[in-house]
Amino acid sequence: MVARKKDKVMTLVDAVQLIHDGDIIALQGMGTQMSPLALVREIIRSRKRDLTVVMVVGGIGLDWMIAAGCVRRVLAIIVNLDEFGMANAFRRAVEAGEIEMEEYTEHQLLSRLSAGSKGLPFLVTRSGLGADLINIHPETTKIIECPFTGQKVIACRALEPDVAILHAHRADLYGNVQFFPKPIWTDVDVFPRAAKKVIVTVEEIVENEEIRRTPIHTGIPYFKVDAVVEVPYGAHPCSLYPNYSFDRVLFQEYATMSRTVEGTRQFLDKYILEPASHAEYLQRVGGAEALLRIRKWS
Amino acid sequence: MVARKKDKVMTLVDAVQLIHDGDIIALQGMGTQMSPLALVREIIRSRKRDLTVVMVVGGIGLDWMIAAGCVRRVLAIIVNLDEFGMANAFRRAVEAGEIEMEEYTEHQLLSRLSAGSKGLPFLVTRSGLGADLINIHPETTKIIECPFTGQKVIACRALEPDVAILHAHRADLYGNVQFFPKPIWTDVDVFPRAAKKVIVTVEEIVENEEIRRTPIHTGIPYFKVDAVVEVPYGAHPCSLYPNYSFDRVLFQEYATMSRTVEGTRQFLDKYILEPASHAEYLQRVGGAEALLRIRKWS
Amino acid sequence: MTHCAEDYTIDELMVVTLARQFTNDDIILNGTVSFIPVAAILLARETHAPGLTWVAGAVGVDAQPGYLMGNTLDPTMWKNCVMYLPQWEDMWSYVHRGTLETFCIRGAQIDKYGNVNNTVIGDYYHPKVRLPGSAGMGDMGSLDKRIFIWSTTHNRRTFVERVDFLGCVGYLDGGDSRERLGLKNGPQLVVTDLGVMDFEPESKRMRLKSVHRGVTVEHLREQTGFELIIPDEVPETPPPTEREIHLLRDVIDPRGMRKLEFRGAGKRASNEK
Amino acid sequence: MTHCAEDYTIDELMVVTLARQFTNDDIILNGTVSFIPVAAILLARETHAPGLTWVAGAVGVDAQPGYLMGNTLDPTMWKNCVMYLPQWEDMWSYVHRGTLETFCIRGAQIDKYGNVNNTVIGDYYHPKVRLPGSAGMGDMGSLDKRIFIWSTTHNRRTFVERVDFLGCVGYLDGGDSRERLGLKNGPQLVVTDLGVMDFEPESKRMRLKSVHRGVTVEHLREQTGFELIIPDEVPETPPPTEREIHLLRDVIDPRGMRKLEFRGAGKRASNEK
Repeated sequence: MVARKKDKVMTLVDAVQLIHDGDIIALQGMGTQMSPLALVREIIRSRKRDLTVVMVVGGIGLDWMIAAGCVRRVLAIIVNLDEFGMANAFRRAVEAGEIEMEEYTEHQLLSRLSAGSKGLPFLVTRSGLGADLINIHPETTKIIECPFTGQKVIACRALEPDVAILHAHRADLYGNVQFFPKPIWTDVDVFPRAAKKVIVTVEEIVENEEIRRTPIHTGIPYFKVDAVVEVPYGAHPCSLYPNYSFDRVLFQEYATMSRTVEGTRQFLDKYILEPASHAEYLQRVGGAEALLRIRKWS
Repeated sequence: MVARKKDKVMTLVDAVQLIHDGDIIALQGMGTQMSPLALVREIIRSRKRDLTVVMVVGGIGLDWMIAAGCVRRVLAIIVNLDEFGMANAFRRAVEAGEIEMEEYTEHQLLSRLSAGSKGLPFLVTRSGLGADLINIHPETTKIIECPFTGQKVIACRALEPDVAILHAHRADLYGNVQFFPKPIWTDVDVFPRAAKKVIVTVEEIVENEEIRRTPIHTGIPYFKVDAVVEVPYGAHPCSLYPNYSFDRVLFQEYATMSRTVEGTRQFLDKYILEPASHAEYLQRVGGAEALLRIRKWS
Repeated sequence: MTHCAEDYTIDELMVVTLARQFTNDDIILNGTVSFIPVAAILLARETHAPGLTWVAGAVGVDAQPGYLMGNTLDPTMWKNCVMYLPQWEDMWSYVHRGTLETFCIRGAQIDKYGNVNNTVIGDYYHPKVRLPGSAGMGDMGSLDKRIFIWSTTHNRRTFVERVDFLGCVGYLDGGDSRERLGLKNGPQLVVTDLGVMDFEPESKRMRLKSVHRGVTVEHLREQTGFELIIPDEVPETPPPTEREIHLLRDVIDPRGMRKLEFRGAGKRASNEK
Repeated sequence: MTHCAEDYTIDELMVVTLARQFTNDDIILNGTVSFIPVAAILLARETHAPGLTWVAGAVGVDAQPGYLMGNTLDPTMWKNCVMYLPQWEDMWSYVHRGTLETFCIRGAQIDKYGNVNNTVIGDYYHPKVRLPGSAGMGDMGSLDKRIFIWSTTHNRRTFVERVDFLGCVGYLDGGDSRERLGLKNGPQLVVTDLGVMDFEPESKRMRLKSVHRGVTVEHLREQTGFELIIPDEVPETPPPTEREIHLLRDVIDPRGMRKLEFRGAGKRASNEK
């Protein structure tokens, strides 16, 4: 008898096997919020190469991957660490010509992804008309005229990432993914629809029955999800509202250490390459004390 | 001192003053579901003329307005009364050349509205390629080529209705409109964003504090709403899940009477033109007995 | 061992035949007044395709409504779903891109290449009969869907040489004309009250596959307004099993909503079924 | 009767000056690390513009977070909102179409026509300095917004003759060049740590409007890397009232988050403020 549904629960180690060198990955996250950073650490440990990383707001996970040599190209509207300042590995790598930064306006980048999600070759926007950004990617943004009015708009070429990676509040084993209060931010909303494969880490795997009791929170349907990994505190040091805040101590440590190449390497060794497990990582960042401090949102 | 927020509560009679002869109105509703029919009855009583009515799925309210002579043109993907069959006034009026029917595929029509909602001159779709529909409205749908790939797509010209009219579960006096479980259907989602003005009838006006306790249900923000009217059973004879089902008795009566012009006129007189109030309308359709029968969803 | 049912009706045979087309990997949404396809989806899920995904009323993902009632777009259909799929961005994206690849349609006119019309009889601007409209099938025809056509009126008015208005793109003029337009998939099967048809792979012309019990090939040919490809051997449509009939009658559609799709079926004039 | 405050700091003057620009009908969203604009929005709402709509973190409509904390994009900012505005279809539609018309920006370089750059210093492909990126202002510049620019670093590195990279469209080359591109509105005011500037209506060149207490016109001119239009009379920037200072210090931003935007402000290295 064929199975009713596919069980998609796996480990971080197995999940990253779905990502291949050279892939385009869409990585959820804002400067200090809601990013699948345990998965990013596993990507770094598994030494993926030549990735193109798509983010709306690039943050600490992207900076780590760049520092670790995983990244060839970045598509984003901004890359920084919010109030903690510049993403130093990103800045250095761009200035040294080691990676390419393809900067978009937010609506251009989302229009590219939305076109991808709809199987349309392009969508249009007015965002960025007159600015310099469209000139740096003529292969993907081009001024065209409305066939009815002649008004100029920017055509944004479809983008379908190979894999979208996200962290969410909970899911069932089939991959019905829930967000609290609901999926609101653009990356959570658009990335999974646009990507060919979707990997989601969650704080908690719950029963399918629990999902059916609260369908209003479900943001990604199981038929769009390829892997579910249970990783409590999987967004750390970013926040996952309302579960936990971002970890100012670790952010500040990274902001400080990443001022030098050597310091960045030390940080990666200590927090990403040496810990053998997520539990060991949490222990290194402060253990119980760290888990207590991120309960505060102040 | 300026007011904190504008109180937008008004009567049906005042609300329809926001609609002018010749307007394009976007009317929410499926065949038997979720349509602001008390407002439609008031539009008929106030003898609006030359309206263009935009619906995804045209139903009984549209058929009434056509029978009453309010409508000059219809934009929709289908017009009927679900299991109760054809919308007879619509059919007769189109066949007699009294009104124009501009039929679209759903994605074409929604792309037009979505472009309007975004202030873009057009958006594109693949829906309807190769079919005859695009040929009947060359002013609003046109085949263009992707500037990157050469792939053919259909450009759908922006449409901004003058007024969107909807019925919802509840709102506060400022016009924060809530749906249960949430806004899901395309008209509820796209119409208010696309229209220049928005009129919403609701089952119940609640305190602003109640809205703030349950923001997950809010589908239209108050800054997009021009009028709020409290009309319990305002969708009757359509349904408003989970509050009440559609009224099979009245639907069947209309389906039967509307087979003739004379029968249609009698129906309009009895149920729309003669009742002096919404309460009197509810009494005519069966009073307490009617309100009891629509509690059943079977 | 599977027992074939002896006691079955045309509506049941149509549901069962359609159900057997659906696979475990299918993701299917339904439109309005679609009791036969919805019954088929639920039956497939209860039998050979437990992993089939149904998006009830194009909203309720993997819903479990119990039995059929009300209306196939009613929110009552969403019961116990895992997600309310927002229609504009989510549902239409999944449809447009091809994630939801299977769709069932019907219409007032169907031609030999599986093109369908539900818009007008006669000229668009001066129609002899104005029909309801294409609705979702106007989209689906151009969006690479595997299309299953059902009809409860297999006669020369419905099955015509050429549709008056091309509302839902089938195989257009046959041959590779659909492919040349860049469209994948297309009509797969036509299930009617008289028999089952598919499409000959080269010409894309409609071809008789089986006739229902008690229907002759000759009768079906006469009721079809174009020249159907008729193989030398035309089997009888495989009958339902006893289990299928039991599930359909007693579990999925005990109220017989599927019969509403047949002309002359009494309308329910009360909410108090 | 309104009492002017004597005791105020530059960050407070900047917040108050910005707040006074906002009207009762404004609908304003905020971006990341935007404590000064968010404080200004909350202050305006508490004083002359109670009907002003704030979309907190571009999500929480009419939120009431209490006082400033964390991060201006944090969900903590959404507290007591009336709606979570879905960003992709809702927020961006309202922004694109012009319903949300007011936006505050800042950047690494600002030129005399109010064009802003936060992308690179030097050539895009071989930058001397790679900056974070344009983020939302890359959109807003081309979407008919009334733009308010704030800067806590009024010096010749920030205020330059011509931006190295045109990230956010201001008045382009001045005159009617923005209008000819079909764009409405544009930069309205520039509030810095030294003074306040607007734009001369014809040429669209930046024009000194007032200098802050203790700042001379000469000093501000020297700190500006292009020729500023300087009227004969340049008043001092109107000071905050005592009520504004009280609201800002004691109610809206008791933790002084607004000071984080000034270079050299100590970073908080703990969650245990």
